[in-house]
Amino acid sequence: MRIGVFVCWCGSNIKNTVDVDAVTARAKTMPQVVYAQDVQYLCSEVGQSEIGQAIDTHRLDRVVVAACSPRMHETTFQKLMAAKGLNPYYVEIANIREHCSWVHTDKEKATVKAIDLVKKAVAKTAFAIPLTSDQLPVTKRALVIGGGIAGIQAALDIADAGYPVDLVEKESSIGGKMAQFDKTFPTLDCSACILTPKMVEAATHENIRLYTYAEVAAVSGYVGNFNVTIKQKATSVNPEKCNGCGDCVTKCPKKVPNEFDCGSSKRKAVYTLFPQAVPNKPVIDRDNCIYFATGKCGLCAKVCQTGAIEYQQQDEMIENQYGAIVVATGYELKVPDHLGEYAYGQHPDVITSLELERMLNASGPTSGKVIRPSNGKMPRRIVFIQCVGSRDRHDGNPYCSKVCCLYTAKHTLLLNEKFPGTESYVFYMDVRTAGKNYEEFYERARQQGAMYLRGQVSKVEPLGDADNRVLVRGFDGSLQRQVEIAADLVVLATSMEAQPNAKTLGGMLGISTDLNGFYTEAHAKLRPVETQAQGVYLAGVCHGPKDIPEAVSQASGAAVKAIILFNKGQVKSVPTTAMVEKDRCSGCMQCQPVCPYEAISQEMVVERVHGKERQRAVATVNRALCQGCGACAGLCRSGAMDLGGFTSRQLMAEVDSL
Amino acid sequence: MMNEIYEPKIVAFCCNWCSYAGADLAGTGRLKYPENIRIIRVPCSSRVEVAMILRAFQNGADGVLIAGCHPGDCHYDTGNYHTRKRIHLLTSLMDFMGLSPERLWLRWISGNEADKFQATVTAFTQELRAMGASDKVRDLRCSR
Amino acid sequence: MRFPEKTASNSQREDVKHMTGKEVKDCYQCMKCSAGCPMASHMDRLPHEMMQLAKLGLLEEVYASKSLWICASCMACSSRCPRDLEPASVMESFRVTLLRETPNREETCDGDLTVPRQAMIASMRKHRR
Amino acid sequence: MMMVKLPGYEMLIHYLQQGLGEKQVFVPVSEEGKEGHVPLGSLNKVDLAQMTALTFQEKPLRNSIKSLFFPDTETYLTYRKEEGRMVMETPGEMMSQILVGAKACDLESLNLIDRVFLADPVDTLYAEKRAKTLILAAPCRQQGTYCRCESFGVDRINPAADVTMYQETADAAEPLYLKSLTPAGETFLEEMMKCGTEGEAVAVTEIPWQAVPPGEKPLSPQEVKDQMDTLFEHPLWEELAMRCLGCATCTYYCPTCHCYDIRDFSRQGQEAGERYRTWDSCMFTSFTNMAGGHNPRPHRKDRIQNRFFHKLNYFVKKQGPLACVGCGRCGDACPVGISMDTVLNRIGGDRHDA
Amino acid sequence: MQSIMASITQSIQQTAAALLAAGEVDLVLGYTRGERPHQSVPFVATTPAAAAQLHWDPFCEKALAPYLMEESYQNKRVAVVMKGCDARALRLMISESRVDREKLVVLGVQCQGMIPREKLEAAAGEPLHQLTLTWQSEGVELTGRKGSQTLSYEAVLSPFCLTCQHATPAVTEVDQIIAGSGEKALVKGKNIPPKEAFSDIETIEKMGAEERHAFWMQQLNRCIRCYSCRNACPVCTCRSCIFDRENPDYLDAAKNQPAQHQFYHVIRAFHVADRCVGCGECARVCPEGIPLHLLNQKLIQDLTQHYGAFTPGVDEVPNPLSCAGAHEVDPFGKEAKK
Repeated sequence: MRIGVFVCWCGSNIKNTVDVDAVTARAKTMPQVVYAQDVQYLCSEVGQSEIGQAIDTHRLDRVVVAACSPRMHETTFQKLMAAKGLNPYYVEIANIREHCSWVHTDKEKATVKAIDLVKKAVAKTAFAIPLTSDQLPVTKRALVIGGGIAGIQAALDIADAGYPVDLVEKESSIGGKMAQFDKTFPTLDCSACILTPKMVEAATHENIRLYTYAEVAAVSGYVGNFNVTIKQKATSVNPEKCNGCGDCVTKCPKKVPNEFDCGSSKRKAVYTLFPQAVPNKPVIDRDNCIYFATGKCGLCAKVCQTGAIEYQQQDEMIENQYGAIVVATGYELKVPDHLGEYAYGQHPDVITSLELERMLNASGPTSGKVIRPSNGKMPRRIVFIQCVGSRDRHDGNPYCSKVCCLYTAKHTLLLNEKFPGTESYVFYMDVRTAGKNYEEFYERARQQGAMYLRGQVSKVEPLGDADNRVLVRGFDGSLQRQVEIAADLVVLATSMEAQPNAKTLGGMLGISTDLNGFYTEAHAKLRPVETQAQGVYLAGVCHGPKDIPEAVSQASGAAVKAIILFNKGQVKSVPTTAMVEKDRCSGCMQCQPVCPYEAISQEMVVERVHGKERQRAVATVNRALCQGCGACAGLCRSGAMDLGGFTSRQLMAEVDSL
Repeated sequence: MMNEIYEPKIVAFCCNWCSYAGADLAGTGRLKYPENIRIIRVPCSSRVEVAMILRAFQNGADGVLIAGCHPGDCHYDTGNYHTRKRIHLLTSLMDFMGLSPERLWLRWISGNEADKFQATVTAFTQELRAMGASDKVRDLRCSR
Repeated sequence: MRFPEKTASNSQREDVKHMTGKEVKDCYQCMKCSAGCPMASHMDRLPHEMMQLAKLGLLEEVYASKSLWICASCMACSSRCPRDLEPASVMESFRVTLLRETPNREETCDGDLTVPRQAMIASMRKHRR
Repeated sequence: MMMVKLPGYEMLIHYLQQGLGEKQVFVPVSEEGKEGHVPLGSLNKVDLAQMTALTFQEKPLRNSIKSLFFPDTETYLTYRKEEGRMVMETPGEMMSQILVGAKACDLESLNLIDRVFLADPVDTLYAEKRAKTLILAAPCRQQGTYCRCESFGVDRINPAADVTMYQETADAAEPLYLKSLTPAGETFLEEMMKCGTEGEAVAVTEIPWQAVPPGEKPLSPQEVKDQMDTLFEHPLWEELAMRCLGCATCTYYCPTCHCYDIRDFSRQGQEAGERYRTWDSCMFTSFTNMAGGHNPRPHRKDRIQNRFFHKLNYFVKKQGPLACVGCGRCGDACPVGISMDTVLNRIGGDRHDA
Repeated sequence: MQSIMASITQSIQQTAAALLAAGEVDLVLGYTRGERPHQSVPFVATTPAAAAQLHWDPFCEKALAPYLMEESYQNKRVAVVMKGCDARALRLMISESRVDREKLVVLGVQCQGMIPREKLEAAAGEPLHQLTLTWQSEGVELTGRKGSQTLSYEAVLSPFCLTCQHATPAVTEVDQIIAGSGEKALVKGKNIPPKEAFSDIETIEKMGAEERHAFWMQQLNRCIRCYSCRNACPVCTCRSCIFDRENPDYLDAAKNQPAQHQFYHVIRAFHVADRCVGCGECARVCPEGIPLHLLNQKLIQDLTQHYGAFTPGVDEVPNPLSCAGAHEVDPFGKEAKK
């Protein structure tokens, strides 16, 4: 065996803290190392060709690269190995940048550590075995989870590329949060006017199949071959028969708060989510339906001329195969009643931004009029409070919800335009307008009269006057003093939050959530729509707070990722799969239940013992299913199960090298 | 000599997807921590065999850190649950045998918890320094 | 401070705009004016505060402030304002407004001789030019 | 030959303790029912009654004395890398040692091992220990319940030690008689006499001690060997294999088994390590595992058969005597009750049947 | 008592002879009297005549299940005498594909509990070869040189048998139950609570860490690495043992390193953690008397306490260590928070 060691300076990144010369010199004395060299930038073309030349000149068959994290450049070096006719898994990386030079200051100690890390890599690579990957077919159908604007966009893009898409939405209509909005910043386009055509397009697209009022119940499989169980909740209305006349809705005697209007209006127990709903077929909310509670009523069934009402409908489990999954599950708004100082839920005139949005909407509960919920009169003085539950480590979410600055500016503008004479005061900590034309939009809001006060509100309380106004106590950082404003209406910019079931769904999909419950992308900068799970992509706010254009562009990005996968038509299997040493294996199958991919099964092998054939059970790994976690190898008693790239021999060698 | 700080040797097994990434992020963020740790990369914390942990101790490690994704965040779905169970039992058995279970840590460190990685390594190093050297699990033929 | 029920109307603010050609509502309180003002240490209200008060329509407070008369009209603020609002001109407009109402104000000639009289400075600036 | 009378066992221990600095002394001790020789210096408390009882009991200690001459693990050399060069070290000279309370069968087992280890090429590690160890042995008055020393021709009354110990009753307070058999033994006794114990250690000419004479006729090694030659295909071996667990208990407890394996231990980046030998057992599958994967004794039957053939046939052919001293340890320790008797009874039975 | 022992012996002999005579099996694996007094050892009868040597008494301790994996038993139809613990192990072996149930005739014995010879000798205060035993209903009557005495069965039975809940194999697991006739209950206190069963563990747990270490050092240092514990264990069923692995060598052969002994015993305990049937063979066969069962029991206790009760060889697989999930305790989450 002829191991070559290459130590990277990474410019000054490594060289400043690690004595690169010493590491190289020391590497030369390590077992089986026949060549060592330091290079300024190994990842550069020059660096790569240096390695290439050394492989030729010194007939190297294994390479150790002491440089940055393998998560950074492992593929780069693996490709180089392949180009040199060596197995890509014959290169081992010693992470002397992220794990050494960047985290230490004492050059002497850092050098000792770097040497150890190189030693470890040399020890590991000495036992490397060649690994290859297989080509696996891809099911060319995509699943989009979530029918908000991001999900719709992703579905449309994939469908337009010619691939079938299933769009799963938990509500009875697609549209998501955007359907609730009145206008969109910074253009003040009517939200419905730009959304509805997309919804209709999605519903009518020949490549798109909608599953509304449905949820993902189970996911198994892997990239290119996911098996997904969709739970189609019973709508109690036969969509084939229903003609959407709405008679059932009119006749339904049961009224419940309308979630779509944040509870500020009523809907029936049989209802369509909103007038432009797609599909525009009502569903029966069984939790509130009198028939389902008592077995009596049945008015809707009586009035329905097409006989579409079907009380006996059952939830249905539908199983489908997909090659790729786009997650676009969106967000929820944090109900701000946890912050007592803002009196939300205590004073009717303290409302959330979405409630104001609904009021501003012509099809909303007030038909576009802004009123004080307490008395129905028009408010003259409105106080907006920013960062309610956002940027709040103590009692909310630590992150910035990103869109509140702009929609508040939008609200002040809309108020000023629709109802001249209203005064808008905005209490804020920072105003963030990073986005095309956002600063201009904000400026416009100020120019139109919105009064911005830098400082947070500490208390909202009843003023006790005849108008039942509220007193907002805040601070003006410019004037350096406390200020009090008697307001008619207080609007809270509530925080965007991950869906409460994000973690559960993430668990099914094999993608992780960050501390805030948003899905984690594969790489913060370079792979922002991919996830750790191959074939699962992110779109929209489920990944973190975003505005509409961002959500839409990410959705298109996710769609393209899926399309790329479908165009290729094949995926490469993970090369670092589990493998069974059949001679050692007892066939006890303790490993079988450990495998999350059901990749392990039992097979019978025939051996010859003293000239006689004998059958024996052993475990066997389906390389297509195995994702290479090694949980089986960690459990195997006899050591028959091993993991390519991380064999027991290699890991032991690493442990022994230290 | 007595005043000299004992510099413990720490062997860490970090899962590729969370903890190794967390350690990488600590590097990217230039977060400083003691030099005592040597990280072995594993695809999942469940790949670590009990034998490897004991082997590290035999070879003179003063502490072994297993770091994986937070429960529920495992890249492989369930791997860290297995780790959790195995290490739980191992810790308990080590305690039962008086083999200093406090020298074996299992921690959940996600890919964006660079600060937690830093804090964990720093705290572990400090605690091991305070504990000093131990020969309870070391093969006496291995130097410290 | 409780906000008055009625703040300055937009028309009052328009007056300032008319006089200076500047829109105080544009001020976004970067405080650069106050940062560079050589007279800041003598003022009861800093230039940015004057801008903020004007913006909020709290003109009574603006007119009550001595800072109007401390301002040396050095124009440092105006030359640096990122919003191009010329705070010095805004100040001047307030002074002018006040002087139009009451031409002989005490503040124009107060006894503190360490601080130059605003009128004199203004005339010096005018005439040197 | 020299004979000395001590007032009691305590006196001997006292003397041995005085000389502890220069010599390592091993005395018989029973810990939780497990008997063996341990360094006198390591004892927190000397239990004289127990020591006396163990010394004069009519069977050997459960752990044989072979580990004092042939330890279960023994370092040949250690090595490390220093400035790019390999530096090797061998263990230093050992301290002289005194072994108290051996039995005749123990000494006979050493004689058997001597034939192997002291023959050319000499096993220097073993030879050094043999040369530097003074043995104090005690005879057995009669053959123990599970002992077969008489059958294997061991003279239990006259152990071939440096010094023999006698006591009328196994009572620590009773006088202890010592008789030297070798020059080294004589020097030992002389020194003891000199060593500040005047009046208490006295030279005597007679030792009041009587033994029960042997009642069994010794087996003839040649006859046993010949009989074994006819038994190679006997079903007995398969029967035993079906019962044997394949553990190493019999071989490790056997005082005459002397197989070992040579291994390298190298961790920490292979920059330091050691080469050592450690007991191996012919009962292990790995014992005959060859590099290419071939195993000439693949089955338990082959292995258990080999073990008994080695003791009762091959050793006789090569060395003359039977490689068993009839101590009965294998039968005591075997988890499934296989002993030398198990085989001998069958051999005898078959001979009678025939 | 005497009668049940004799009738079980007789029943085994008759059944074995019949099976052999009918050619239904090639051999019967059971017990016979050993060479030492009051010793019973594994025995294979291959002819109806040899079946007369089969024997049953409370000294038939050795677990027979592991033999079934041995080469000598392959390609043969085997009838095997099994106690409850053995049968549990057998079920485990079957589920782990280590034996072919089709080729077996399982004779499940209504086990009355086993008596360790050392325990009996200690209780008797006299060497075993001097004793004659009579099985009385209230206990075992010992007649020796010092006279006669009767010891209660609780005083002499193996602690493993005293807490055993599955003395007689489940009917579903065996082909025939050999119950014998006569008075049955040798063990009266069958319902000894687990807490008592694990009393040794509690004693050790109460020690300080240093004391525990010293205790186990003293115990494990005696280990001679004879592997009898492994070889006797009815659930150590691996085709090739990790400790025999050469590359990488998991276990170093040096017998003078406590660390290697610890390694062997920790891993050994781990490998049977969720599979141990509590037969106590590991501790019984250890020639050095190391209380190895404590390590197994400690793990069983931990598993039971934190992950719910599981009886290997009785409950359905998967075994606790082969499955893990979100619902389980997280002893490491809280710690990490501080």
